[in-house]
Amino acid sequence: MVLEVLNLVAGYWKIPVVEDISIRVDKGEIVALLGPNGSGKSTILKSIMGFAKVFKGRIIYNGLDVTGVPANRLVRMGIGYVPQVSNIFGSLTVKENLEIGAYLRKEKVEDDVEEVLEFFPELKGMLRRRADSLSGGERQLLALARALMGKPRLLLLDEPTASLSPKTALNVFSKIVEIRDEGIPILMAEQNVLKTLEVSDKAYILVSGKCIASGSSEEILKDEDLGKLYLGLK
Amino acid sequence: MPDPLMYALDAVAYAGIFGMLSLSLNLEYGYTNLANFGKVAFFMVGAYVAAVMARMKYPFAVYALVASLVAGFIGLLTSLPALRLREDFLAITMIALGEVMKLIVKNEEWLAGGVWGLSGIPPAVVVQGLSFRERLLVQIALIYGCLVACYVVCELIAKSPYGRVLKTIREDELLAAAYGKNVFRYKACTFALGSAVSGLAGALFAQYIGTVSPYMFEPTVTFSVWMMVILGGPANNTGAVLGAFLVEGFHRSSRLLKDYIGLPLDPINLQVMLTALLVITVVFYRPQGMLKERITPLDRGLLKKLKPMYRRVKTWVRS
Amino acid sequence: MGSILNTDNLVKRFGGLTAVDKVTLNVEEESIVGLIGPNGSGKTTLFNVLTGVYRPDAGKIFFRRERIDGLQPHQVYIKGLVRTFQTPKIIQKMTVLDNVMLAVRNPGESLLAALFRRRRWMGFENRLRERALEILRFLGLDKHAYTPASELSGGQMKLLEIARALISEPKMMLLDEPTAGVNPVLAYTIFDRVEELRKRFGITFFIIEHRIELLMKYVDKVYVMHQGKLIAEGGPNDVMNNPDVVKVYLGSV
Amino acid sequence: MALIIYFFLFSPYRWWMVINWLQVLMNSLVWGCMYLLATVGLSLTYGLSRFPNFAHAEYITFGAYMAYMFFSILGLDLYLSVGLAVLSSALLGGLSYILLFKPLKSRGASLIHLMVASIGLGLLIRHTLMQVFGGGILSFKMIWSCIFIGPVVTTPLLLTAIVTAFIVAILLHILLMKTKLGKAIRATADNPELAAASGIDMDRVSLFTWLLGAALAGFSGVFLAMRSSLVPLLGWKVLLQAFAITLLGGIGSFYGTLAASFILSLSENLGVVALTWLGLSADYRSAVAFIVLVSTLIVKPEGLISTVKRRA
Repeated sequence: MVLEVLNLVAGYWKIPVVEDISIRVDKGEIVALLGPNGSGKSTILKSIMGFAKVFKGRIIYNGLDVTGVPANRLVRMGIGYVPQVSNIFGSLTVKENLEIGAYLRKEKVEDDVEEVLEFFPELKGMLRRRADSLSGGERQLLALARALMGKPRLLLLDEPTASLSPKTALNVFSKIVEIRDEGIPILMAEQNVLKTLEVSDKAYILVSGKCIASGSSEEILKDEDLGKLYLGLK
Repeated sequence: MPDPLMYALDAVAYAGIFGMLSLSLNLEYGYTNLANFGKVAFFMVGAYVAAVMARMKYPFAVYALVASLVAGFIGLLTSLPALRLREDFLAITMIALGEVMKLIVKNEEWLAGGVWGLSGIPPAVVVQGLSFRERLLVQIALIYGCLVACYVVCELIAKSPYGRVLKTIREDELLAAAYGKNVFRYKACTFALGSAVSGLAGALFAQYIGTVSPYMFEPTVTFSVWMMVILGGPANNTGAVLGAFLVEGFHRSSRLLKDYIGLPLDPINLQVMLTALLVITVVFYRPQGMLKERITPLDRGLLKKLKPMYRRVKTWVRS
Repeated sequence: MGSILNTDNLVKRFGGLTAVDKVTLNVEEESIVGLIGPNGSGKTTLFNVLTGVYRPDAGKIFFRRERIDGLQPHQVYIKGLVRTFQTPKIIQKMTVLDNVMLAVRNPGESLLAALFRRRRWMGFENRLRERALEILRFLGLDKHAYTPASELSGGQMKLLEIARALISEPKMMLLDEPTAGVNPVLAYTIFDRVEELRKRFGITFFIIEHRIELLMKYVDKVYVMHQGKLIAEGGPNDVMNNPDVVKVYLGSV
Repeated sequence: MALIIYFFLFSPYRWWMVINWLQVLMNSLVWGCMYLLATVGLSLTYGLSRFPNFAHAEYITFGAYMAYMFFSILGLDLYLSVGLAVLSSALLGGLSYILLFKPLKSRGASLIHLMVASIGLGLLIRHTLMQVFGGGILSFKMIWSCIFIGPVVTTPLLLTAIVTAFIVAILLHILLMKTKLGKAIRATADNPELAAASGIDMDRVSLFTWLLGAALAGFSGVFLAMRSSLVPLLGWKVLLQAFAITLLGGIGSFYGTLAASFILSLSENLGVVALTWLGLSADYRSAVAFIVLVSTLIVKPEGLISTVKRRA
C-alpha cells in the first residue's frame, strides 16, 4: 500500500468540501476519483499536498503520517503532483520547466530530459519556447513531464484531460497508462468517466463531497445506470 | 529651561493638527484601504497655499478653504492613474509625489521661498493685548474647533450608507461593483476628501508655526501619521485621534528623555528609531490597533428605536 | 410571458482560449433555468460576461429588451440583474444586517447626503432595515441579524448571499452554485426558497449548480455547457436523457 | 511641423550644437549602470515576495556607510572594504527578511502592513546610521583624475562602475538563466504553489534573493557615495528612480529592469538638457522619474516585460 487516506474531512477556510472520505492506493495501480464538478475531487488531492485545509482525518504515505507536511517535503518523499490549472511555469522555457521538475536531484538532469522526451516526443521540438506559448494539450503533456522529471513514486493528477480535445485527451490517457506500466502508482481526479474507468484499476465516485460508490473499475463500469449513479441521480 | 506649560500646550496644539491628518488617513486607509503614503505632500500643499495667501492678507476662512480645495484637487488628479490598480501602485505613486512636491517648493523661490521657505505668516486670529500663553490658548481653540469638525464629518461618513459602501469596497471591490456601487468614483471621492482634510490641517499648521520650509515636510511626517492610525486602530475615528495623541506624546517624551536624562543620542534619531520600532511591533502583534473596529449596525441611536419595533413585528407575525 | 434575458452569439476569449463560444440563450420571465456543465466549461465566465465583469469580445446581451453588453457591473445591477458568487462574499467586519442592506442603492450613499441631508436617507434606511429583517426571517437568519457576519457558518453565508441579492428587488437573479459547501438539508431549503421567491415575487432565476440531482427537481429548463459552447437545452428529463449530455459528463470511450 | 524641423536644424541659434551629446550619452550610461545595480534587487524581491520593499533604499545607504567605515575609519584596503560592505548589506537584507518580512507574511499580514513595516525598517536603519556616523556629509577622501575619451570626460571610478555593472549583469544573466538556483527563483516568482509542488524550498530561495538584492544595492551605494559624497539620504534619493524602473521594467523581470534602467537614465539626462533649455532647475531631474512612473501606470501597468501570469 502506497497511500492511504483515512476519514478525511477537508476544505477551504471555514467550509469543508469533502466529508469522511477514505481512499487507498496500492502499488502499480491507477486509482480514479470520479464525480461531477464541485464533488471535491481536487480538494482531496490538494489536501494531500497541503494546499487545502484538513479538518479531520489522516493521510498516510508509505506507512508515515504525512498530514500537514508542506508540499516541498512531500515532493522530497517521492510524491509528484500536477494541479489542474496553472500547472506549468509560464514565463520559463519548456526545458527549464523540465529542469525545475528535477529540482531535488543533485546529479545532471540532461539524460533525464532526453529520457522524458522519448516518452513525450511531442515536446521535442519546443524545448526553447516559453511555456505560455504552448497549446492546451502541449501544456498538459509538459505538466506531466515536469512531474515525471522528479522520478516520483506516487503521482497525483488533477483532471489531466480537462478542456482538451478528445484526441489530445486520448493521448494523455495513453501516457498515463504508460506511466503506470513503468511502476508508478497514480491517483487521479478525472471527469472523463468512461475513459478513466477503462484505464483505471479502482475508482471512487464522489457526489457533493461524499463517496457514494467505490470498487474496482470493472464493477463500476458494469453498472447499467452508471450515468445516473455518477450524477447522484440514483 | 523652557516654560513647561507652554511646552505642554504646544504639544496639545500639535496633537490637534496631527489628529486631523490621522482622521483623514483613517478615512482613506481605515475605511477604504487606500495606501496613501504621500500624506505629507497634501499637508505641505495646504501649508504653502495658506502661507502664500496669508501673507497676502486674506482671511483664514478663505485661505483654509482654498488650501483644502487645492490639496483635494491635487490628490484627485495624481491618484487617478493608480486607483484602478493594486494598492502597492498607489503607495509608490504617492511616496513619489511627496518627493516631487517637495522638489517644486524647494526650487520655485518666487512662489514658495525655495529652501528658505516662507516666514512671517500671521496667525489666523489676532486679538490685541493677549499674553503669549493666551494667544496659544486661542490657537488651540481654533485647532480643536477644526479637529472636532473633522471628527464629526468622519463619524457622519462612517455611520452612513456612504461609509458602508467604503467598507464594502475595502473588503471586496468586486462585490461592491456587483451591487451597483461605482467603485472608482467612491475611491477617487474619498481620496480627494482625505487630501482636502490634510490640506486644511496644513493651513492650520502654517498659521500656527508662522513659517513654512521644505524641511518640515519630510516623509517621516507621513510615517508618523500612519503610525497614529495603525496604533489607534484603523476604521475607528476615536482610535485615530487617540493615536495622534499617543504618538505626539511619545515624540515629546522621547525628546524630554534626552533633555532630562541626558541620553547620548540625538533626539530626532531616537524619536524616529523608537517610532519605527513601535510601528513594527504594532504591525506584528496587534495589527487591529488599540481600539478595534466596531462591528455595530450603522446607527446605535436608530437601533434603540428599532429594537422594540422589531419585537412588535415579531409578535405580530407569530400571532 | 416573454423572455427576460437573451444573448446573441456571445463570445469571450482569453488569449488563445475561447471561454465563452457563441452562446445564444434565452431565459423566460419567471422561470428557473439551470446551467450545468463540467469544470472549466465556462459557466462562471458566462456569468461574469453577463454581469459586466468581463467585456464580451463579440455578441449581444439583452436584458428586458435592452442592450446591456459593455455596461459596467454597477450599471448592470441597476438594470435589475443581480448575481451571487461561488464562494460567498461576506463582509466579515459588518453585521449580518448591514451585509444585507449594503445591496440597496441608498440616497445616503452620496457624500453630501451622508453629511448634510441625513433626515432624508434615515427614513429610507429605517424602512430598508425592516425589509432586511423580513428577508432574513424568510431565510431563517433573523436570530443573527445583529451579530458580526464572521460568526456565521458556511451554509448561513450562502443564505446571506441570497438575502443580499433579494433585498435589491431584482428582476432576475444569477446564482453561482448556491449550494456548494452546504449540507443537503440546507441545500433543499435554499432551493425551496428559490421556488417560493419565484412564485411570490416573480423573480427569474438562472442557476449554476453542480448538484444535478437537486437542480433537476426545481428547474423548468436546463442549459448544458461544454468547452464554452451550449450543447443542449430543454426540460430536465430531456436533457438528462440526451446522449450528448451523458457523453459530456461521462466522457467518451 | 516642417517649420519646427527647419528651426531645429537650420536656425541660427543652433542650441543643440552647443551640447556635448556624447557626454550626455556617457552620463546616461553611467547612471543606467548605477540604477541597474540599485534596482535589480528591489525588482527581484518585489516579484518574489509580492510587496515593494521601501527599506531597499536603506540597503543602498547602509552599503555606502559600511564601505566608509571599513575604508576611511578602519583603514582597510579599498577592495576589501568594498567587499565587506557588500557582505554586510547582504546580511542586513537577509536579516530583515528572516526577522521581519517572513514572519509577517506567515502571520498573513496585509500588503499595506508589509509596506508600512518596510518603511519603518528603512527609517530605523537610516536613523541608526545617522546616530552612529552623524547626519552630516562625509566623503571618501579620494581624488579621481579625469580621463578624456575624445570629447567625453570621465573618471576611473565611473569606468569601473560601468565595467562592474556589466559584469554583474552578465553574472546575473548566468545565475538566473543557467543555474538551478536562478531557475528556482524565477519559478517561485512565477507560480509559488507549483514551485512548492516541484520540491523547491521557497524560504531558502527567498532568502537567497533577499541576500543578493541587498548585496547589489549596497554595491551601488558604494559607487554612488564615491562619485559624490555620503549622506544619510543617499539611498532615498534614488528610491523614486528605482521604483520607476521596477514598474517600467515589469516587477520581477531582470531583462525588463536592465532595459528600464537605461531608458530612465537616458530620459533623465535628456530631461536635464531640456530643463536647462527651458531655464528650469536641473533639480527637477527626478521629476522625470515621476513622469515615467505615472505614464507607465497609465499606459502599461504590467511593465515592459510581464512576469505576471496571463489568464489561461
